[in-house]
Amino acid sequence: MKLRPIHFQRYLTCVALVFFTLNTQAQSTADEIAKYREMIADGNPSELYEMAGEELWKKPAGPKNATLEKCDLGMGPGIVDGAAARLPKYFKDTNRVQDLESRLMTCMETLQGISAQSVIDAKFGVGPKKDMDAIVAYVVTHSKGSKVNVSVKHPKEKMMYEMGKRAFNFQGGPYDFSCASCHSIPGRRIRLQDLPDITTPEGAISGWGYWPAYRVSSGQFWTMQQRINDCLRQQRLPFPIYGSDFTIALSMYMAQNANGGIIQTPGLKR
Amino acid sequence: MPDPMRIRATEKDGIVDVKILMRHDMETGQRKDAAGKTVPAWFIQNLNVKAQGKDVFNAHFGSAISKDPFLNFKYKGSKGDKLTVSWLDTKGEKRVDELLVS
Amino acid sequence: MKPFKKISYGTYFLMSIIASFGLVTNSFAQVAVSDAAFTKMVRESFRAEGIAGLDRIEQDATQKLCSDTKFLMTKAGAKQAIEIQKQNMATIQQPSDGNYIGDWKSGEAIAQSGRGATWTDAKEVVVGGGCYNCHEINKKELSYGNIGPSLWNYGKNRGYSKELMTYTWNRINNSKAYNACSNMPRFAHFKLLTEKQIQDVMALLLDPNSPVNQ
Amino acid sequence: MNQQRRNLLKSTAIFGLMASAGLISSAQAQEWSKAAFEGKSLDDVFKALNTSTPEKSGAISLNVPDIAENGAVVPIGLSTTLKAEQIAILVEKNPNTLVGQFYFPAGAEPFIATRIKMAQTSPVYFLVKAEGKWYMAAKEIKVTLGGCGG
Repeated sequence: MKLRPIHFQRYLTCVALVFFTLNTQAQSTADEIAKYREMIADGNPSELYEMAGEELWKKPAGPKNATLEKCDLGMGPGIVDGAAARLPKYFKDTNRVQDLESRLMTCMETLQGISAQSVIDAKFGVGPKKDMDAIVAYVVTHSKGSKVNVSVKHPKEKMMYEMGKRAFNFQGGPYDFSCASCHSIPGRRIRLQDLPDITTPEGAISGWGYWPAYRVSSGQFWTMQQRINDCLRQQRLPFPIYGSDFTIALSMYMAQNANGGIIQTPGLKR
Repeated sequence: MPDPMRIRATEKDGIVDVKILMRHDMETGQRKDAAGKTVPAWFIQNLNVKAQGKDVFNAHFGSAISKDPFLNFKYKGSKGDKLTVSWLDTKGEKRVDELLVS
Repeated sequence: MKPFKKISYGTYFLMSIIASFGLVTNSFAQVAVSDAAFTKMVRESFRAEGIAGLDRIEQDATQKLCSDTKFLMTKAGAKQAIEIQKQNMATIQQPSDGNYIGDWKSGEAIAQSGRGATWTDAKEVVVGGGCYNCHEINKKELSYGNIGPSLWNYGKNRGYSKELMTYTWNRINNSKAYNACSNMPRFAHFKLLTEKQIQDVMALLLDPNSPVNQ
Repeated sequence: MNQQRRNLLKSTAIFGLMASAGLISSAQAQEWSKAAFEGKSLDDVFKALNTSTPEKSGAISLNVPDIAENGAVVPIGLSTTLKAEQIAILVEKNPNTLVGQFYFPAGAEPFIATRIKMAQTSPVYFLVKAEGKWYMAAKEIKVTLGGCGG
């Protein structure tokens, strides 16, 4: 069994309930947890991915031997600053709503000649997806501190949000789980892991605003596509295809619910 | 070649604060992969930091230094010092990065 | 979902699926997303991997109803929920050997394990109950979830009556028999736990010697 | 084991190269102590460091959490007013006790911060060698694990 670390505020609650720990002791435990987090926040290993991503962004690659520097992430070719804060959004050239990763696949294909299918088919963390991790880290770092600002104007964006809402509530698999089973009531947790209530702005930003993130427990950088993929795995659903509309719709639902919140990506998660 | 390090070095009151992040899996030799096979030990063993060509810090790691190692130390130096940071792992792979203290 | 296909009230069931389809469409009338468009999106977005086949995105009537949060709030939705509960109740079988109570020690291990049934699990992997993910059970385990109610002193607080035995048995076998959209998986219905495993989990909750009842 | 030994030999060879290229001083290149890093107990490591149980010292100040949210990443920090030439970090209940050694040539400040792995809750020993003698400070760090089990 894969062991996962505990969430300390909850640990604290348990300790308090079970052993009637004094308030002062409880406070010091909370302080220690805060201290732990502060200590690991210094030097987020995401920075290593971000550096590699900047290199990949500027390095000619693929059959066309071109860089990604002219990639249009929605704010015009080559503009990276604040771009991730506005995704997902509708793109005229592809006539679809795209999240960061599906948009990057479009850029890789059109600019560099790297087939999107080769990225879709790769395993997480290896080959073209390893490059994708780094590029994503680079791009989202350039939205750190920005407010989520996702558009709802285009009919396809509105539609994607509604699709996302349905996807969020969609139950399936042998456990009857949907995202909503765990993420639609405040204050809930699995074991000691807090579950953000994605249906509220506060909950949505506490999820959407911190992913992509470096996961301390696995020592890996996870993009939002990988985060969603693992949620659906634990829901016991089949494998969501990388960059598929179901995953983009879920991102659209989370992002719009998080609109106005401050982005902290790349985050550092336990 | 291994991925580059992320190094920050800033001088204040004659003390240079150096923070280094290294990209390395730091395999302990105890972890099993998805197929249940033991992943052999593979980790950074030596880290050396020179300022202006002179040793200012050395470290020896075991496999229990966390993945993607982070290290912070300080030395007496100045702005503009040329730092040379190098590591070497158990497979003999190495990485050398340089930067100027700001 | 496969297991439901084996159930004999197929025709009735199909009708209720069709009925719920119609109602779902109505409840989503104000937005531009049609059932057909959503279903198409779902089907195009998943692929089979390991033991997780595409049958897992084909919803049964219970899943379909519970995915439609708006319709559930309506009078018609509430009415359908009662029907769904009846259907789920009909799937429950009482223990073949007449024993409700197995071994609480084994029950504790089952309650602890949250493994199994994902696409990274081999089909031989024994599925756990994952009970602690959502419930407080033995107070000695501090790492417990709070999606479900606390089960500490479960038998001690409620008495060890025959009614309680049957109710608890039913609830573990198919929680949707009592609450159509309960968050708890249908452990027997989807063959997640064996009868023996359920007897052991029962013991954890209802054996007077179980640490849960101290 | 053989593979490891081969790797060690290989790394020694490369070290020679690095040393001759001036990347790592030849003195340092020889010092990665197999005996110390393969020690399975405090005593094994003390022996490899040529010391009996070091004397406790109030001059070593630690910056470590009481509780680590994840055993894979435990942040630790140490500074001292002793004239440190060498620091060693030991985790009593890890499979290999010694985690790392740090050397401070003249001009370095006696300060170190890094992140270590801990297999379980354990006392952690912070050893400082100053003027040829070893001193230590110790602290227990709790490691907590939970999980969804998925």
